[in-house]
Amino acid sequence: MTRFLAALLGMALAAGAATASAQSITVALNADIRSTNPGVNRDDNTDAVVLHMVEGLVGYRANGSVAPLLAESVERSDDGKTYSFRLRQGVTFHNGAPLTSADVLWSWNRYMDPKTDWRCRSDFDGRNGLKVEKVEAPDDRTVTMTLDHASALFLDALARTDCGGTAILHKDSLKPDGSWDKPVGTGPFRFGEWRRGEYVTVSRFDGYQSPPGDKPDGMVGAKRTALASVKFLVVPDASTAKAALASGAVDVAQVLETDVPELNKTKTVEAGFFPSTTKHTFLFQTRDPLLGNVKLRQAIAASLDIPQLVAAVSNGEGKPNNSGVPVTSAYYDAVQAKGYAYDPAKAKALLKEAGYKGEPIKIIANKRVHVPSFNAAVIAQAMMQAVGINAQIEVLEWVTQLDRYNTGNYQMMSFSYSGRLDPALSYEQFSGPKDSQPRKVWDDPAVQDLITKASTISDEAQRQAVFDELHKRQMEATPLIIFSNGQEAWAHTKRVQGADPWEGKARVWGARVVGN
Amino acid sequence: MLHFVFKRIAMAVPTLLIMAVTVFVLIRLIPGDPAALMLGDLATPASLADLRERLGLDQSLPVQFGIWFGNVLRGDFGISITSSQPVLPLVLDRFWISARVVLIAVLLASLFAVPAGMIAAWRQNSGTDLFLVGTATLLYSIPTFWLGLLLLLLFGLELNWLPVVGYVSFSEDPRAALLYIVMPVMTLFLHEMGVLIRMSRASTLEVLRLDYITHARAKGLSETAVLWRHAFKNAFGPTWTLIGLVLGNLLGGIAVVETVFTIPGLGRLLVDAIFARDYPVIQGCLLFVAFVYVAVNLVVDLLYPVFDPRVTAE
Amino acid sequence: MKRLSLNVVLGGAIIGIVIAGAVLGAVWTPYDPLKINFVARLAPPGAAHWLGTDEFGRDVLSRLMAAAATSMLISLSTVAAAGLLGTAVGLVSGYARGWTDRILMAFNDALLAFPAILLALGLLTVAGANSSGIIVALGLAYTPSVARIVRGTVLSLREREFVEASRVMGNSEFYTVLRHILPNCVGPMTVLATSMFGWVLLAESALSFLGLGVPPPAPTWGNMLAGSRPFIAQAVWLGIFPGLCISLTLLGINLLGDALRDRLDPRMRGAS
Amino acid sequence: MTDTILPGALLDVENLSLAVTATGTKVVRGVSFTVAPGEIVGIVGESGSGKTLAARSIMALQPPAIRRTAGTIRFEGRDLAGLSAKALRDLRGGRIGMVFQEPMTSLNPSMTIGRQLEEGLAVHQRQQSAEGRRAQVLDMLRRVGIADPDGALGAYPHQFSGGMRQRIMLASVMLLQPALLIADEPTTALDAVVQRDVLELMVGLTRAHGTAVLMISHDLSMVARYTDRIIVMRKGEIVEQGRSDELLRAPRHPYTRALLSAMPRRQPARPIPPVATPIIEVRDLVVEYGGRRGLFRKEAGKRALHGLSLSIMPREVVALVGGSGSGKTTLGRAIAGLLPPSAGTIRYAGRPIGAGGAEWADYRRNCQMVFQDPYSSLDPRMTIGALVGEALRTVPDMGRGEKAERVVEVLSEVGLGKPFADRYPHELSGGQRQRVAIARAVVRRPAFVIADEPVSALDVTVRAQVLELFADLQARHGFSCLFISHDLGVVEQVADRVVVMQDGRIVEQGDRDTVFDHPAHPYTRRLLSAIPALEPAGEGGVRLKWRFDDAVPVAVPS
Repeated sequence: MTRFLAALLGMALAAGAATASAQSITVALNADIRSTNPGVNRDDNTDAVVLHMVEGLVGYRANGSVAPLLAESVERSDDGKTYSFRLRQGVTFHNGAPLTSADVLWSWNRYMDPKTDWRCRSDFDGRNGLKVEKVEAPDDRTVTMTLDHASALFLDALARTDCGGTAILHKDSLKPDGSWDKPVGTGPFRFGEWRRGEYVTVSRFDGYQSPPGDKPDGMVGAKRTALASVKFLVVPDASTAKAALASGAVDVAQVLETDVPELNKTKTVEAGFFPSTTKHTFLFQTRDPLLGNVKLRQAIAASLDIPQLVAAVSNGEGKPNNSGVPVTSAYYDAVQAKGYAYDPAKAKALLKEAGYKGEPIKIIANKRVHVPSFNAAVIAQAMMQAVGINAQIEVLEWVTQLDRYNTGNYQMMSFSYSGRLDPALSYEQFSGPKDSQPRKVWDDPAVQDLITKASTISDEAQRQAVFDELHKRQMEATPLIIFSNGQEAWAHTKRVQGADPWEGKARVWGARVVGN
Repeated sequence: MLHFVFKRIAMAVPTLLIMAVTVFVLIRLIPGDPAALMLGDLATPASLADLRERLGLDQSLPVQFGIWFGNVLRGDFGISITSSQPVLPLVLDRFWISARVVLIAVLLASLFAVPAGMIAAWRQNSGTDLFLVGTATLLYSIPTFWLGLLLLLLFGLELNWLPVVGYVSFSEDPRAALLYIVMPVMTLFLHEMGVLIRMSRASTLEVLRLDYITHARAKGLSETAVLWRHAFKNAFGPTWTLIGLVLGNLLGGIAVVETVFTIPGLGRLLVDAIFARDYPVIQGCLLFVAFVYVAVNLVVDLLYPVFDPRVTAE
Repeated sequence: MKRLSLNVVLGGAIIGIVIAGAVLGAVWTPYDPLKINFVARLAPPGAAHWLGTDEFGRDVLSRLMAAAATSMLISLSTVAAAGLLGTAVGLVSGYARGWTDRILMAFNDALLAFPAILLALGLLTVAGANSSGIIVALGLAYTPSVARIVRGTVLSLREREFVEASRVMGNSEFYTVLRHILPNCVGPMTVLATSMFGWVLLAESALSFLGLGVPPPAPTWGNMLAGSRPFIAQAVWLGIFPGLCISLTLLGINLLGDALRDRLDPRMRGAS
Repeated sequence: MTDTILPGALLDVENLSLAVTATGTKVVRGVSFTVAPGEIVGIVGESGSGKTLAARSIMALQPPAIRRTAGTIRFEGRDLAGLSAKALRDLRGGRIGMVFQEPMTSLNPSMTIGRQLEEGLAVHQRQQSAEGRRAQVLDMLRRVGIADPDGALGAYPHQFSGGMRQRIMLASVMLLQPALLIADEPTTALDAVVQRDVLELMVGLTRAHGTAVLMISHDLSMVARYTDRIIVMRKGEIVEQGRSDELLRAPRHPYTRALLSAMPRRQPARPIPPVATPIIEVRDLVVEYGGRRGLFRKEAGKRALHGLSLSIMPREVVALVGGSGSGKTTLGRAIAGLLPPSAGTIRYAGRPIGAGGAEWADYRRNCQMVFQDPYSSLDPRMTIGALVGEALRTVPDMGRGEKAERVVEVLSEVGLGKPFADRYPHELSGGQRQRVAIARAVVRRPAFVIADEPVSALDVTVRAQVLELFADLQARHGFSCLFISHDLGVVEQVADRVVVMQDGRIVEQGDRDTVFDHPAHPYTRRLLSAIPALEPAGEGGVRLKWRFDDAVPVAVPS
């Protein structure tokens, strides 16, 4: 009976597998996408899926610099205020329409319309400082944008993945009534079907024109795909995702760090770690009566064996980094590499200097998967306790922690910042005036000036000097302890190659199926 | 009969009303702001204000409630904050997915458990009874999610008989769909069987003590006839009520099983909505769950006279 | 008779061991249940660690023992909270009848119409995910069931002749409720309390599983089991032992509950 | 019609012993008796005598916890122990039928009458066609006096009254024309009037078919009326058996004599001194049930009492009699203040007992009640001392010591004594509990006691003792009493005056001797004709006498 049942099930499974065509893969998403509307209703999964279908004028390279994408070239005026984008030739939308500067204008105007709810509108309308004053299309292939002041970060902002890469869309993306329908973009894949809560499918866009390059490089480089179709399957649970990889139901998935060695032992799956610009940190509330004392913060930093901690939370794969400059960045050099030293004796001495008398210090953490928040807190707690700090852990649900983060209501918090490829933006994430923005942790006007400088100037050597200075000041003031950048564990079945993720997001245009 | 139905529905109205208010207030007591969550650490004061305005979160609570409740009365449960989908179709879609698993599991469990409980009662204190009660108590004592994990481990990974992930709808591929819901159904089936065997046994024991059973035996009926013709219907009444309760509860509450087996059902939708502070979805889900509970129990009560003609629908 | 004694013996033995473990766990465990040891990460059961270690190298047996105390305490407090509140509501509702009853029961039914676990989920996010939050949330979530049952008992008790006798003697309603009705609710309440104890244990672990239980690092069986999920294939002992603890305790509780029901539930009496 | 192999004995039970399997406690010990074809034999005994178990074990239908330890049962010459399950089933119903005590639970509530009746026929007369069975069922229903047999086929048991159900039960058994009918207290749960009708019907039917009957009852006088032979059982043993008239006239065993002497009989009438104000005066009392005040309307309820008036004099015992549903209990509860009257007044010692206020408190102190069921009228969680003492709780001007003394005093008055004060109700027998209930009622020295069926749940011998105690106490303390009972025998013994109720109205009232000897209302006559009266005969025995025998319709269509 059992054997019969097994045979029956085996047959059914085989039949199921045979229907999948050769160049099709399934990618696991840990949550459903929120929409297919670039930069409007989004999260990381949404961005990952949407960016397979749409492209903007410019995009990130793997090292965080910005390169042309739909543009062939970008020229900046001498005063730094006018950008001129020359569109690539022969690019067509999924519906076959050629890309022209009119489409860019239409897309831009749509984004700047409050009704669209583009999340990055405030970054371009002056409310966050930068203002695009004018957008014009002198000819079919040229678009010029004029800013109110020079900015080193304008192109960066356009390329941001959470803004949907400021994707250029065709009008057909909207329904006749002006509401969102589906992405008609220029990306390597075209939209297939979205079954809410279940999956999204995309299929190869045969008329795709790839930007130059011989291999994928961030959002640019070679993007022409060998895959006929991709199914993004919603698998909310990490254990199930792992099981699905093992059984071949899923080809690519983010997995838990702890599962990597085990998965690598299997015959069919390969797992590895992929860096991102995410910052894993411990935040301090510098207005806390206790932690306002820099000596105490330094003591905590000295009490942490950061390489050990990073190894523990990343299964030995992560690289410590105490700097706001991501390890993958072009600006990461010897200065940034010099971080905190593990020194329990010094920690104890500093505690004494700080007049610490065993008051409890509460570390807020959460249990989201794929961020080391809780694990890092547990280990930090143990290390802090070892030098006599009365560390306690309070585990909060993520939304609640976010609420505390936004209001600054905490002593210490195990927190991960989402990726910022440019170091200036990275520093900006945690620096600023607490009075107006309680979520900022580093409130120092001098630092603010340095960041503004790095945001305005474009010269790389000058920027490097600013970032080096910022790093030294950060090590001294210790408003937070950055301990590493993201090191996400991903796995794929061995029938698939080249499905490496980028910045914590699935990116499969470089993938191909090599066996079954 | 019709009068009874109307009366029961009328009686449910205050219940649902109280629930609506409770749900609305309760979820707004939960710390956390859906707008802040959506923007995460990338939020700027300007983008946050934009989003809050778009979601209507900048209004005062009574105004928000008034708008929401007015819309609900018109059949509009609002738009999900996270997926921008209308809530009612979303809830209904997810509900059918959960309902399929729950209905199959409870039906199967009833089919097995009711006779098993009756046999246990009939052979009270025998080895069979001890075995059945023991098994039932054991099954009933295993948390469903653990049971689910063990099944996943066994059938999905060790034996590799069943697909471990995902969900295929019946309209798409009925055979695959069946394979995908085997384990969730089995998990619920085993657990509920434990519950129902115990109930069926207890109510059968009670019935078997009554004179009409002895009377039936005294008439010379075989034990099969005594059990089926005389004990079954009478003992099934209480079990039937319990099945109704179980159904009512499960239809809204299999979040755990749905999480284990990644079924995009109602329970999962609700849990995700709670984590995302997706107020319209939470409100819609809970209201719907309560409505289903009330409706299921109404149907159960209406059908009760089939098993016990003494109870008339009045 | 035979089954009853078997129930009591088996159930009693299981619960006895659990309570002993919990009491011992509160004062002494083989290792510090919170002590991290990177060298011994995910060690399988062996001589040093009888039940193995978890992903932080913490001793599973020690954590199970510490967890027993926490789990028992949470379950007991929740049962007590729901029992007291539910009894109060049920008593008032059942004895007062009329509009008081109708209003109270309308609220009660509204809460009953939520599956308890969902209600607890909602309440828990308000009360905060920690031991006291769980007690409040689960306590409130189970109150309606208790109130329903107590009300039912009161309604049937108030028709009993000894309650009428008390009225004939000229006793006040308050006295009658306190002296005659409340003590006679104790029997059904005890039976209910045992099943509720089991429900709470289950609910706590299910909440942990959904990510809202007692926050780590403090161990409970529920959060240990939930935390073992990623290691289900790799370190199966992490899930098996807490799972067994929950299932066995529930089994013990259910067995004892059955025995109690046989003793206290008048409908079940007179089987022989 | 009988086709017995052994003409002497249809059923021969020899040395039967039964025991509880788990504990080994013997419940029936060495019982031997026979039933001849066509003979009607009664087994009489009080609760715990083992009579029901002995009878049920004939068909191996005793509860599963009871085991046969010794003895043989022969039916039509065959030893039943050796029968296969199949043969036993053929015997059940086909040759031996059984009628049960409780008409409320002896028919399957979820099956139509027609199916339940046909079912037996289908098993035992397989060659019959469905139409033939139906015709037979209809005929039998008609014979047991069901007015609309066709309608009854599709009806469910709950649509019939207790008496009707017992007739249906009888029909279902007699359909199969068994050689022996075992009737286990077939009429105990019925009203006196209905009881007699059903018994007459049963005897008539079985005589017509030549069916032997083994009738089990606690009521000696009832059994004696219909049986040829009586077996008296006590504590699992047979103490005496013999021809019914002889056994009554000349009982040999002391227990049989005790049973007979425990039968209630009339006491000489007591003079009640006339007083101007009655202690209780009820005027135009109306009670309605189920009337509910909705939000917008007031629903009219079911009227249980239709404007009654009644007075009770000091020291007087007034009996309230009537069938079930006559409203007698409702009246008692209304007077006790447990039910709010919808209209009318109740006066105590001339003053209206308005709810609340001093009059109400005074009335509460002076009016006490004894309930029917001694198992439910005592709070199981209180000791006897506390139960009785509780009645003194609200009595003003009484010290703690004084109260304790009074409790002990009253406990010994009811024949229990001080040691009982620390016991709990479940440790007491039914009779002892009822004594506690009486003690609780009289401990406050009330002026008026309502006794609602105080002895109907008790065994005959215990009942006699409790009645005697009650009479003693009444004589000693001189309280007035409203004595509610459906048992006219008891009423005849205790009442000074009798009030007869039917359908919520008083149909007749008067002093006891007038009502019993010269009933004016036909309903009273029917009530009285349903119960036997006893006349002392020589040798310590009695002779049965039926009143107004002419009034009883003995109609058995054949």
